[in-house]
Amino acid sequence: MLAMFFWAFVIGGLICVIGQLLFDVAKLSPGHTMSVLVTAGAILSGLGLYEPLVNFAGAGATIPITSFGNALATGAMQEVQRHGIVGVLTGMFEVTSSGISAAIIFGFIGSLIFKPKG
Amino acid sequence: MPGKSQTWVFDNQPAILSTGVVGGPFEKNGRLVDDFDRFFEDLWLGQDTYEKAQQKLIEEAVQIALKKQNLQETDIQFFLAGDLINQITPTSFAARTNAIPYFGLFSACATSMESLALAAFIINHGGAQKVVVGASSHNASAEKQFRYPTEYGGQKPPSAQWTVTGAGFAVIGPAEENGPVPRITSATIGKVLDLGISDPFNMGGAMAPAAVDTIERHLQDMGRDPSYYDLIITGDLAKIGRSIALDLFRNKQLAVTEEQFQDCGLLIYDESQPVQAGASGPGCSAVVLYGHLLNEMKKGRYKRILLVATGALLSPLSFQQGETIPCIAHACAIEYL
Amino acid sequence: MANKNKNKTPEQIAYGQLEKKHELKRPVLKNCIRAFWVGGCICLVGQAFTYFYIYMFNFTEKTAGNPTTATMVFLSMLLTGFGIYDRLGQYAGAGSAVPVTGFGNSVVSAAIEHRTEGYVLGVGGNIFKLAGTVIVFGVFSAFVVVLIRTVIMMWGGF
Amino acid sequence: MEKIFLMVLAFTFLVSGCNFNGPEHRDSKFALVKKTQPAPIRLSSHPESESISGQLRKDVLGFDSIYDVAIIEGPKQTLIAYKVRHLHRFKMKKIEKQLTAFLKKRYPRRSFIVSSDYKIFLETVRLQEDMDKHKITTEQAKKRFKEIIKLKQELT
Repeated sequence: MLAMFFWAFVIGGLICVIGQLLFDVAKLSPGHTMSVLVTAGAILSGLGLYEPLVNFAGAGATIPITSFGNALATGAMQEVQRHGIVGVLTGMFEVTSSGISAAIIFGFIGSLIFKPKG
Repeated sequence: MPGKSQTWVFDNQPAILSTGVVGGPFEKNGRLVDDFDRFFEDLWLGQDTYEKAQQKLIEEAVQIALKKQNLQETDIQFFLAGDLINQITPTSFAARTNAIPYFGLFSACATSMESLALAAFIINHGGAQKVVVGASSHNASAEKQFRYPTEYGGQKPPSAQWTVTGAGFAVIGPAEENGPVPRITSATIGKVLDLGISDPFNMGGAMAPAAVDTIERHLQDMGRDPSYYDLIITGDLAKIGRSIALDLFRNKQLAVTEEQFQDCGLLIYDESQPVQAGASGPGCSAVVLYGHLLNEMKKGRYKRILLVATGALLSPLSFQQGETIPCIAHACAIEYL
Repeated sequence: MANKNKNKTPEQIAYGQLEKKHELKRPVLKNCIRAFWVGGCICLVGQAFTYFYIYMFNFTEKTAGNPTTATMVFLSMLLTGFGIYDRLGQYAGAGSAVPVTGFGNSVVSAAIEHRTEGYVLGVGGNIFKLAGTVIVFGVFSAFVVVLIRTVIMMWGGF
Repeated sequence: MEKIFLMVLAFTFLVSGCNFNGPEHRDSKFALVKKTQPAPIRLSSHPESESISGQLRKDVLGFDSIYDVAIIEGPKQTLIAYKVRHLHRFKMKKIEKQLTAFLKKRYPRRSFIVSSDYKIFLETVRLQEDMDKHKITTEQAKKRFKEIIKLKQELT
């Protein structure tokens, strides 16, 4: 378990470094960077490489935004297995809903209680 | 191509009669604290939106400038001002409050000098007795419009600039007899230049050629040497823009020295403040001129200055569509006579 | 961006080169180190929450990811609302932007920023102003990837 | 800047740290941290049938990549929860396949459920502890066992 913490730190940190390099070296805007990472996550997932990474690094692989692409692709793939090709359309949010719904809910609550500080 | 002159010479030498300079909490920790008339402790200024806060900044600065001369709004013939936010609503709304006949101006951060040049022209030719001019900006409202939400955790590159929260306004009129006052002796209106920079986080780099072009035209039109001025100061070129401008002067063999060539965006904040390359915003040059520079002139440190305010004429839409950033610079020569 | 210089005049190209010389270098190494340790720490906290949910509630390793994400987004809301996250972002760059807390921050910051335009048009209309791109590209790329994979598998792949 | 940072860190660790006090299972608290090597549990309803768990344990630990295993021998199915050496976690799926294949060959008449999930392991250890302390009856234990299996089946 301690090894898990260690690898979560290292892998999570490395994914962030990739993001930083996209910022600084490729000079992408944050929006572009996030899109690239999320797409990379989906592709790795399609190749079956993301799940081993999650097994290995735990939160180090599930917390970065790449896992969002992975979760979308995984959800769709599971649904494909169950219901055939239509699953590509229907299964997308099967696994990921928590991140988005949490963001919407807390975003809205945030707008009720906070003011931007500037 | 020595064409028509871009420069107005004001024989009647309209004077800056009084000024009002206000700033926000961040400016209070800056370097020019003594040159402000009033600081607000809170970015919101007690309003419920940042846009209204900016309107309040303008109203306050105008009131201070008027009060120093014991003037009422009704004594003023025209109000020439502008800002950056959506169709310059903060300024227009402030004009609704003070009910002075109003010219809404927009040249981005060059608005401060555009308004001053136009006002001097009006006064010089007897078009009015007293006008109020100025420009303002508000950090949070500008961030919201041009970049990201203020609480968004994006990393700004070192070339980014910090929009000043502040308003600088002045009453311009024919000089009264007693004593020397700061006068506007000439103004050069710049043309829009676009040298293909498209990074909205690198305004200084985009604006430098416009500043250099306007300075060159001004010196040519007036037949002056750079050494005529104690200070040639740009609006908000910041670190990158200033060093590019110095390089361009060298290439054009203009004898502008490094000590003589300053930048408002580098004066206003302290080194320790997290402003990256420097300050920007229409409020930046207005606040520094009407506050700090005029005070220094009164103290006798400068006799003749040339203020060149630079503006990046972009919109959030234009840079997202991949357009380059056209830039402009207007210059006013202010002499203490 | 191969055609970046296509529509430029020679003057603009020459100036572009001059301008490059003066540009302040981004401290890439320093930024990367900061991104690494902050991003790593955020994931570490996430890992702690994962174990917390496994220990205390009926979540397995796989399912604990969901409540962990929700918790991280909640923390990110607090840090955003108290005005800490934007400073963290300036320090850590991608270290705070890439983890799901950065996604939360982009949603929450847009929501509180646009509250002045009302809850329906302001908050509702702008809440995904920044994060929308992540969702759009995530969904679309996942769609393409899974479609390709399914087609390959149907035609007698693996 | 640094000050704010420390604050944030302190805050998050506070939040995450102080939550680990609760569980009443004192020994299983560390089930995930260290090697537990729990003794196998037997819940078989046919006492006359031969127990295989001792041998099973040896067999499973015979895998290089597995370093800890918890076994519950139920009436019908046998649950094997195991921990994989960290650097082998990349190949977790393959290990599971190998293990299943191995067990099928070795014990063809038995039905196995294998899982590498921490949660399953943890619950197994907790169940074993409760049984050791005679906190629960065999019936209750069987019920708990079923719950664990259900949890495992939800995983896929």
